[in-house]
Amino acid sequence: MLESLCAQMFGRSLWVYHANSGGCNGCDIEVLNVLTPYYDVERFGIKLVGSPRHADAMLCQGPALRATADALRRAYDAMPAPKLVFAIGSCACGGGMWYDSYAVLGPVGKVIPVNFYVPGCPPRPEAIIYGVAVAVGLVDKKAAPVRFKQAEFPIPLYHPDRLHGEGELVIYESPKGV
Amino acid sequence: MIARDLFLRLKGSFSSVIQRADLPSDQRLFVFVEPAALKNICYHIFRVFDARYVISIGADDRPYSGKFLVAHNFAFDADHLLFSVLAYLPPEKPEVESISEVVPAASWAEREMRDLVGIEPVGHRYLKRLVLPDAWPEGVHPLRKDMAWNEVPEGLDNSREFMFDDPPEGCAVVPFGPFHPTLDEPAHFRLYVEGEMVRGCEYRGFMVHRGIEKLAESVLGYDDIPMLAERICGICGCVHNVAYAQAVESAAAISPPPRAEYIRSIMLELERLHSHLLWVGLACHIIGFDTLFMHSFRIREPIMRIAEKISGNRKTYSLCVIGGVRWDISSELKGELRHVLDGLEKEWKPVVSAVTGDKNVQARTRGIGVANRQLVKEVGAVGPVARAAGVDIDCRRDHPYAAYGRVEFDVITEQGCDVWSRLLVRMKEVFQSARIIRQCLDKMEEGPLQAAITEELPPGRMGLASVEAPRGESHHFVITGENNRPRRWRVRAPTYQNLQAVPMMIKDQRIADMTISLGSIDPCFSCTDRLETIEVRSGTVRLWTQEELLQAARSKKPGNSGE
Amino acid sequence: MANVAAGLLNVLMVLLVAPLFQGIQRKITARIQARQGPPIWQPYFDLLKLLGKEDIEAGTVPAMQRFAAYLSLAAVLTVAFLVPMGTAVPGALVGDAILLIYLLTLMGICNLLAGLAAGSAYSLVGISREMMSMVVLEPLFAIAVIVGALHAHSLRLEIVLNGSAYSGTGVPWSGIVMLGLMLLSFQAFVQRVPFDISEAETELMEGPLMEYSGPKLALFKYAQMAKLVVYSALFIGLFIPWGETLHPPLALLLFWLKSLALVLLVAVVAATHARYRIDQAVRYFAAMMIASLGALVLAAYGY
Amino acid sequence: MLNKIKEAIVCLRPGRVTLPYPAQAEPVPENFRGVPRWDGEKCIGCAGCANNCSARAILVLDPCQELRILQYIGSRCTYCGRCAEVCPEKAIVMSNEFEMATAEASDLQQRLDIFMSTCQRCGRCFKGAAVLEGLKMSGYRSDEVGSGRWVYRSRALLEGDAVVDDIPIELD
Repeated sequence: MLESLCAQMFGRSLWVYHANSGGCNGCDIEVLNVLTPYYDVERFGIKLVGSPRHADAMLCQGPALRATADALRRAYDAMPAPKLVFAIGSCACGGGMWYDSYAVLGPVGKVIPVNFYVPGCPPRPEAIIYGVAVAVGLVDKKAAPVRFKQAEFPIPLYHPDRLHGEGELVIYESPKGV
Repeated sequence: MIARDLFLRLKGSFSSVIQRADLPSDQRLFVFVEPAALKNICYHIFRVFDARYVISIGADDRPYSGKFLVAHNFAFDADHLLFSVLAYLPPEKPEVESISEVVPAASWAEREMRDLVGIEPVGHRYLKRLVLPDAWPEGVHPLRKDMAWNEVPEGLDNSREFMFDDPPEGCAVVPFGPFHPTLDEPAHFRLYVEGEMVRGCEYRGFMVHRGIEKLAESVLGYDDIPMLAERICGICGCVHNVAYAQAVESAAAISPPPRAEYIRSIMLELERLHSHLLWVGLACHIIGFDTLFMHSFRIREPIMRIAEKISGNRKTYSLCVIGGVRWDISSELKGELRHVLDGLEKEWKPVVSAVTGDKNVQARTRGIGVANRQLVKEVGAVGPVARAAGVDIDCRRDHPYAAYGRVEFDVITEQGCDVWSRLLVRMKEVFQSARIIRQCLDKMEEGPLQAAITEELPPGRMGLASVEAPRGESHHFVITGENNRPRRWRVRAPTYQNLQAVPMMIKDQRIADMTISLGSIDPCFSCTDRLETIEVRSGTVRLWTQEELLQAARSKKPGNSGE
Repeated sequence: MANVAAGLLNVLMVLLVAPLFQGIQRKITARIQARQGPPIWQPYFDLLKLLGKEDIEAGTVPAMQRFAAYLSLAAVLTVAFLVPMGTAVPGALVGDAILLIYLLTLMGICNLLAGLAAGSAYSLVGISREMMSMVVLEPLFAIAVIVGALHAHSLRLEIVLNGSAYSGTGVPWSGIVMLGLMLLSFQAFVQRVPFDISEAETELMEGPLMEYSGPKLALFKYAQMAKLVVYSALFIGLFIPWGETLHPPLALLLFWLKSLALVLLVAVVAATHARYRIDQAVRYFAAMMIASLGALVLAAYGY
Repeated sequence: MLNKIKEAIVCLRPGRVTLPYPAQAEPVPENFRGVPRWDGEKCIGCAGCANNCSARAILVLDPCQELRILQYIGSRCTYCGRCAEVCPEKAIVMSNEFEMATAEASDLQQRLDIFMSTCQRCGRCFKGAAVLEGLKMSGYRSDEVGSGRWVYRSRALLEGDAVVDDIPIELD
């Protein structure tokens, strides 16, 4: 009984630890912003804590850099289970503008398992609150992939093996005078 | 005329070593000299002409001129002049005499140049790696043109530990960072402490390298880079955005229409407002005064909202493209903005008067983190750090850009040199920013937002731009290039210089004061570390003792270049 | 028997009410900060959640960590057992004022143990600060108790903790001085801003508790919350005991109202101050201690 | 002491300002730059958006002459709005959507299969309105949609092979 009660309380008392693994600060200050009077996430029991040992959720900002990946992993390991990881902002979600730069490993998902993505550059404070609300089940997610086809294509898709083939192969001509 | 005068004066002393000089305008001067004479000339400029050191730049110019290029930038603030001394170095042996002995502030920039471009500063007193990791193989320099932006060299050993210096005798080591509640960004300090007293520190920063400059030089185009520049820093992004655009504009002689300039000024000041309020909040949070933290964020919120209404985002305004701006401020928004400013001033005044009378806050900030005039000059500190030490510099007035030449405002200075003075400077600057925005709104005239650019930008031109960020001067250096992108783009954020003052500021203070001292420069590691390297570590801050500084200041003439 | 029952009632009440007081404090703080704030029951949620979390024993001496966690709550509850809280004075059977002083010191020592057992650099800085402030704070409280004891000519708890500070003849100058001093340092006893120096979230990441997680952290947090109630009870017992003779339910109500008022005061002071540095705090307490020694001398002469 | 009381009064004056979000949302500013949405009917597949995307979040894959696939990797989009600005057909709109939090990064993706009718040349031209938006690449592209990578190729390379796998940048 007590156990289920404790588990229930997880969503109502989420202590978060924010780790910037190399972002630009923008998401950081928006995360700080959600603590402040206008947004005040403390009303959902969310509190910022200084030590990962006390944390229930980690808010990651910034891409995973080679320099900080280890520290990020250590911070994640230091958190007691059950734990959630939120990737806040475009860098944490997808690597941002520098996703393939040699200083950058990529999105934080490459280093630690991410539970929720909150895209935005930086996400509005509302978007961050929304992310937390999705996580604790207050609201449903709205995001869904979009696929649009202008026409159905009977044409067989190009395959690299066929590049030098014959017959039905589409001929590729190098554009001239570019 | 100033640029010409200065050039003539310089020519009087160094006529034999000056190869060429470009005077694109009255506010810019590029002098190409023999590499052997660089140190002497820099000494002359820094000590005799009393210029402010800005930054040193190394560039791989081999695909174009077959040589390496090194530039030392200085600013003559009173004369509104940005000045660059350049020298071409032979491709087979890129070495240049270090100027850090005569210009201590150049220490980091030279080490960075050595790491990234492979230009060896000969005679540098502390040649520890600054930006590249110890694991990085020798002789691989990511900023050279033969390296790709996504190339990871062989021989990289991620498991290797940092090579820290030994702590002084009798001192314990307290690590600070990389993740610490007061640091919004990763940075690592190793504090040498004796009891509660900090006796020194070693800084391993440059952990926020994302490869920005390299991306700009190899992947993106002129008009994409402003968006990239903006994301150098999430707080003063617009500053980098504008500075980059202005550097390119100054290189290509494009002048944006007046309305665009006013809008740039307005957005920059909005950014300063939100940044200063943010800083006051964070500083209070650091000293445990959470109520004021909450209230300055509350007061700041309307600014974020109005910025969102104007630009479509609360913080990343994505304002500039080359030759203009993307968003207009309609007359409705003008009214709304005025209203926001009124509310801000009304709310901020009582806060300022409450805080300035607060003994409790003063107890934590007075006499803490002292950076005096001399330290400011030696490390080239800028912005509120300099102004709180009575150094009257402000790029908005000294190197007018955007619409700042057409508005009136006061440059706030304080004499206390400590955290308290920096707090006062920032609190008072809020009112000046509001004043500037009001004037801009009044004077803004109708007109186009972007200058028409009809042909591709000429390659090989150089542009300098200084923009006053909330933290101090942001300096951008651009060499235009082919393929619709610059050849070299160097960003110097204000924290790059200010951070070099931190070890002196926290020396012989308590650990408890370390955080607020560091916080008082409003550190922005993402700005400072914007470079293009992989993990970067073990940059030790050279601890300049007071004697050494004095000595450097008074030192006899540096060794003659002929020797 | 009635005494034991009263003591048990105290312990129960402290356990029940302490998180509520914390909740009220957080609500008040939020009000001062112009925001809505957490629900008043939030601290209960927090404790329950912490109980359900994984317990990572990462410190250098896990056994000692466990011991420190249990001891910290136990020490507070023992004090609660001894202190009058609007009911019959419970502790008379088992202890006197000297025991009380020991137990109070033990509460501080639990924190030291906790930090020592965790052994991280920040914990160690935290406990060094804790020790520094303990050195000056504990005697201060001891003097307050002794002043009362001197006035009352007794060390018995039910006498000392019943407004003994004023029980001398004539105007109780020493009692009034001690009241002022205790009011000025009350924040330090309950470890709130501006004197939460050993835990300073922004400097030391909660110092001694940095390495604790899950149930153990819950115990420490619970002990901290209870500490506030216990110190309020001590303060009320020493300096504002009036109304104890009322009909028991009324007396009980009055006591909790008085402690609520104290808790509100603590919250307001905490919300309007910046944290002091350890050296500033120690200097401040040292001045207090000298003043309290003056009070002690006064009390010895019967003023 | 007086000062602290003054501060407390300053603090209490504004009252409670907390917004009721998420129970009740405030309207989003009109020109807020939220998720870019493609109008599939309008798109001509010029890939100008991909060429001017500084986050390189729009990938282009040309499996054959008649088909062009635009893949939008929403997880790294920086919402700068350049794609909407340069689109010659105004087929991209920066919507007001920002509540995009999700447990799956793939929820953020958009994909557009565009039928490319052929013109005399490659049929894949984008000429920006401004000089600086100019083409960085033309002709066929085969970004690595699977791994989310944008494959950079210089003009020199394009003049050689039309379709190339991931070739490291050649400096020009």
